[in-house]
Amino acid sequence: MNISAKWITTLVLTFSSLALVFVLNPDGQLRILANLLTFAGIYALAAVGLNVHFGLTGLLNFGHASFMGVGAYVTLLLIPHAAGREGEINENGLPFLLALLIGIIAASLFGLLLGLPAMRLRGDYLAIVTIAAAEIFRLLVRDLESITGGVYGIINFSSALQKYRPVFFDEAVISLDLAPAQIWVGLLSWISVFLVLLLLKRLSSSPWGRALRAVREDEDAVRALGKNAVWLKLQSFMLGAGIAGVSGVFLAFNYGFVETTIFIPLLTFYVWAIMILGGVGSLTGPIFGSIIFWAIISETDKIASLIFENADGQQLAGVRFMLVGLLIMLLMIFRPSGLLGKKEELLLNVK
Amino acid sequence: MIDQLGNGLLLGIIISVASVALSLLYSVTRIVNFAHGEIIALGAIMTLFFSNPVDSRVIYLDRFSPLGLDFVISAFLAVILCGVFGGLLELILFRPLRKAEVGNIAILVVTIGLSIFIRHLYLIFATGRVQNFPLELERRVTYLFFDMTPRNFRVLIAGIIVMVLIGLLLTFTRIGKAMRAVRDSGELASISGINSDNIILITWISSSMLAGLAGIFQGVINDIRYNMGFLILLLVFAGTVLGGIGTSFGAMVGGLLIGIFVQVSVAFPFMEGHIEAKNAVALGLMIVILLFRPQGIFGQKERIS
Amino acid sequence: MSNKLLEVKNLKKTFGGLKAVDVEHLSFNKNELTSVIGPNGAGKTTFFDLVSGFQQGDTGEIYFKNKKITKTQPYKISRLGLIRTFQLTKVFDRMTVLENLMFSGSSIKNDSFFQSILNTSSSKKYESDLEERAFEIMQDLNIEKMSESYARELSGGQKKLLELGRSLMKNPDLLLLDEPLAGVNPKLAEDLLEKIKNLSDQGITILMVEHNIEAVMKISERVVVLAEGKVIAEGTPQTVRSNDKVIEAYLGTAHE
Amino acid sequence: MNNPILECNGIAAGYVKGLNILQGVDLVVSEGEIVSIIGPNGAGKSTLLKAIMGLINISAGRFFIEGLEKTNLPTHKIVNEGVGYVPQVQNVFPSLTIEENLEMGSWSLGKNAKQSINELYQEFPLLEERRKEKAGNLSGGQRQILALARALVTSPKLLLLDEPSAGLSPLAIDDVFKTIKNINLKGVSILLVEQNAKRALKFSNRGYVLDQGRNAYQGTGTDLLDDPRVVDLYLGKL
Repeated sequence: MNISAKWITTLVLTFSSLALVFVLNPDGQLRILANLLTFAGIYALAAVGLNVHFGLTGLLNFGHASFMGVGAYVTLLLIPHAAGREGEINENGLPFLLALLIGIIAASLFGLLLGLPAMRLRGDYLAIVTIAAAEIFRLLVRDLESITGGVYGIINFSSALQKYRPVFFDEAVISLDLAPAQIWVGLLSWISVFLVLLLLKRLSSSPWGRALRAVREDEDAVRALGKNAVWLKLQSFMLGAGIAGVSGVFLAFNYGFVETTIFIPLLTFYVWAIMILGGVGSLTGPIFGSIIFWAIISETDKIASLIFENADGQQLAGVRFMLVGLLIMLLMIFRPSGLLGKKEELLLNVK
Repeated sequence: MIDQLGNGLLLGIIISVASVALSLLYSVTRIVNFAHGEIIALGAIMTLFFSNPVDSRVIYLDRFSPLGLDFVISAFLAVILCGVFGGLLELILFRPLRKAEVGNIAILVVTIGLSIFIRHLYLIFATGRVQNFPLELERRVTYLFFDMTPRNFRVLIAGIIVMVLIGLLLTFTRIGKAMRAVRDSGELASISGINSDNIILITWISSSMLAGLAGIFQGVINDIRYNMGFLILLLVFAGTVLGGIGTSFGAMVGGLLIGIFVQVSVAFPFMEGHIEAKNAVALGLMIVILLFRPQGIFGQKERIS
Repeated sequence: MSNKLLEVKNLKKTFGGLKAVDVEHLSFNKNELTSVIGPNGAGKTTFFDLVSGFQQGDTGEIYFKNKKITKTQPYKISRLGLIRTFQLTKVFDRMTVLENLMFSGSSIKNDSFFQSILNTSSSKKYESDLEERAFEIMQDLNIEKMSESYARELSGGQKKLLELGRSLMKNPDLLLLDEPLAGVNPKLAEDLLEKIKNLSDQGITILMVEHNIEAVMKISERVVVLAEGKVIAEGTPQTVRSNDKVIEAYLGTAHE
Repeated sequence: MNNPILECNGIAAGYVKGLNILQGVDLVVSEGEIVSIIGPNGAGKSTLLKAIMGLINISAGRFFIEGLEKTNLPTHKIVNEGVGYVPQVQNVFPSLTIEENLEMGSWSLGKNAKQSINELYQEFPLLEERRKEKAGNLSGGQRQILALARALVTSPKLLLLDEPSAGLSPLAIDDVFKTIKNINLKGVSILLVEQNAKRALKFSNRGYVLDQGRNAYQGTGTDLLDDPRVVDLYLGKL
């Protein structure tokens, strides 16, 4: 398929999936759209980060949720918040941007930490180690209730971000009968997506990006040409983890709370599905992958409730997850290059 | 600590059986099967479906009524069904992928998709509630120096018998030897006149039957949930890696050790008040082992990149 | 001051009891084109791996430019000016030919993350110089038409050329070529041989493992013969060619 | 001349699509013959054996076993046609015992396996002695004997041997060649790929010299032995 055909398919799929949302919902369409686009932005950001790991460097990372989690927890704990069973409010805290910066750095350092043992391992073992490390992170966060709030999580942090909302923004959003708080988070996450993509566009065509791709192709040759392959891989781990950290922060603000069940392995698999759908190694792929993914996801409940009359909410959600699993499988088998991935750079058929 | 030893043995036997199954499949096919957990769950869920009394209020999605069969017969049927399921997976999904020379990494991702798909299929049909087999409650009895219910004790014995049987089958039967042969070298096996496709099919079937059995054990000792397999999967990976992936004996011992380790670690002084994090300790152990001895305790060197 | 560029002393490597390399002393002079030959399993590639740091010897020392490089990381050895190629070509498949070459030539500073973000005018200049140099090399090797092709699309012979070109981007002092002619069609092999000869004439020291004996005899100034890890002969192609031990190593003995 | 057991016509094959290592090889092995294939490294000797065994795809040409075409049959079916094959490396199952190795070799025999193995033990008493030992613990020479025995359990008509002397001590080589000779005397035809050209030619009825995937020369063993062109092929012309 040539480049323009790929783009036409992508755009047609994107708009028709959004059109589906309009068709299936008799009212409140704008709210539903706003909700799904907010999630799409946050997950697109995470998928962009994962693409740095897998698409650019060939690292099989299945612990992405933990990078998002580290970013979220560190940032939230540094701004005013309330945590734990008692929900005691901590009024003191750093300004949001500073906390976010530290959160990003913490996520990167966690990436470095996870990268260190992983450097010696072959692909499939890296997958096991990263998913296990992410579970360790989650279990520890749950366990360290005095700091992280454990299963009770962290709440009352939203104003740290929401207080920067301009008045005209509120007026505009309310006139559309939408919730300003969520739109604000969605807007900021999409702005982040574009900023990060600008950065990555610059990086991936730069000597540094070239070096990472070389590592992806053949580490021995990289070494033979005098480059430190391990350090390059660690840098990639750190950058991707940092981006994931930002995404985790926005995810927390979108929910208005965080607790450990958010950062389960399924979150990682969602991000993987989006990355594969958009196209492994494609810069803009995650944007479209994420929008289509969320449009489908947000509508499955309705379709499912038509098929299964008496199913409860959890079961209906099951249909959605089933679809995610099916999507991952079918894409891997029939279209591993996704929507915008280059067939020539297809990474997944590597032995 | 002694109190926990009994629990550790019980958890260990579940993980051990599941680890052997995973390791068997990996050694013959080189597939890291993330859907292994779902086959574990299938064993328990099918047993529940067969054995629940007909008049129980559990009706699967308003369509399927339970059958109310005897528990042992149910378990037997469930294990057979797991085998059939594993065989179908190979025939419908994995054999075509292998013939199309799809890479290992891609297949790994496929098993993840498969895992998510099947797990939520269970959620839809078997609901998200925690359930139990229709078995009578029993009182704990002391065996040697640990307490457990007679039923759990029987599970433990059954588990040990199954392990011994697996060992014997792998060592003495033609098929078992052929599995080990394909593991050593698939090419040499076909040069010897063995149709490795058949051996791989049999491996899928037997691995899935074992996984299903592990699930039934889990259901008896603890409870049944749609995601019970995924919850235990990482511990199964840990057991397999600890023993050395690809060696059945190693997986047996590794699984048992992980089970005991998880339960006994609860009694460590530094774990006081942190019982929830006990799995983290086992997973941490796995990472440390992969770091310093990637081939596991009993495995051969091979898999450092 | 000696003329030795690379010197190997008492280098031993065994695999499960089998001696792969067992070299008492071997040295390679500046500006010389030396070939290492020997029957299958003679330990030629292992010897290359040891010298370039990809494997560790059991005992022995290796000196490059009079500097001890035993137990040094491959990338550090490479930075000293010892560049190797691989028997099974290791080009960066999903990168273009130009990218392959530019990656190789790029300095550590130029590769760095922050330099890449800043993308200053000096680094732009560096990149365009690099590109120019890459095109010179591609022209030299007759692959400039393929500069935008993915390396995986090249034929076996073209990949060998690319790998050679990639090594040249590093301006090596010593070039280790592991079977540069393997899998290359005869016409291209002749070209390639010519190129190697030219490089040697330009002053690059070359050490080559090659099975195409005819080619080896044609261009080598010195030939080292390995058999079962040991040096059994060394000297000019003529002397080696008529050495009984060498003939025996290749063709075996007929005794019962 | 006896009936041909194996006949290859213009076989072309390779590991990667579009890159053929063999570029049209013709070859005949007749009943009771020992035929060796020699040639410099990379000539395609081992590749030819793998192509016959169905381990790599034959892209052009055909081959016949006892007059019937068997091109590109699955490997386990070629074995059932009475062809035994001993690869150069990985030719025993290291984690299996000697007896289990032989049982694997006798896979296609089913119930009659036990008897064939027992018959084989009479020829190879060493293997019987150590039958419970893991093949991985054997020395190189013993491994080679086991590999030969494994290929012999099914009583093949034709045995393909890939460098049976590789990596062995001179004494072990003598042993292996003696064993091969004995096998041949029992009526098994042998196609031998050898690095040790002189020894192989002296040992064989006929020989083929391959060069870059094609037939270069052929003739009786002794003729080729004295042919100076063969030496040139290995060590280059001056």
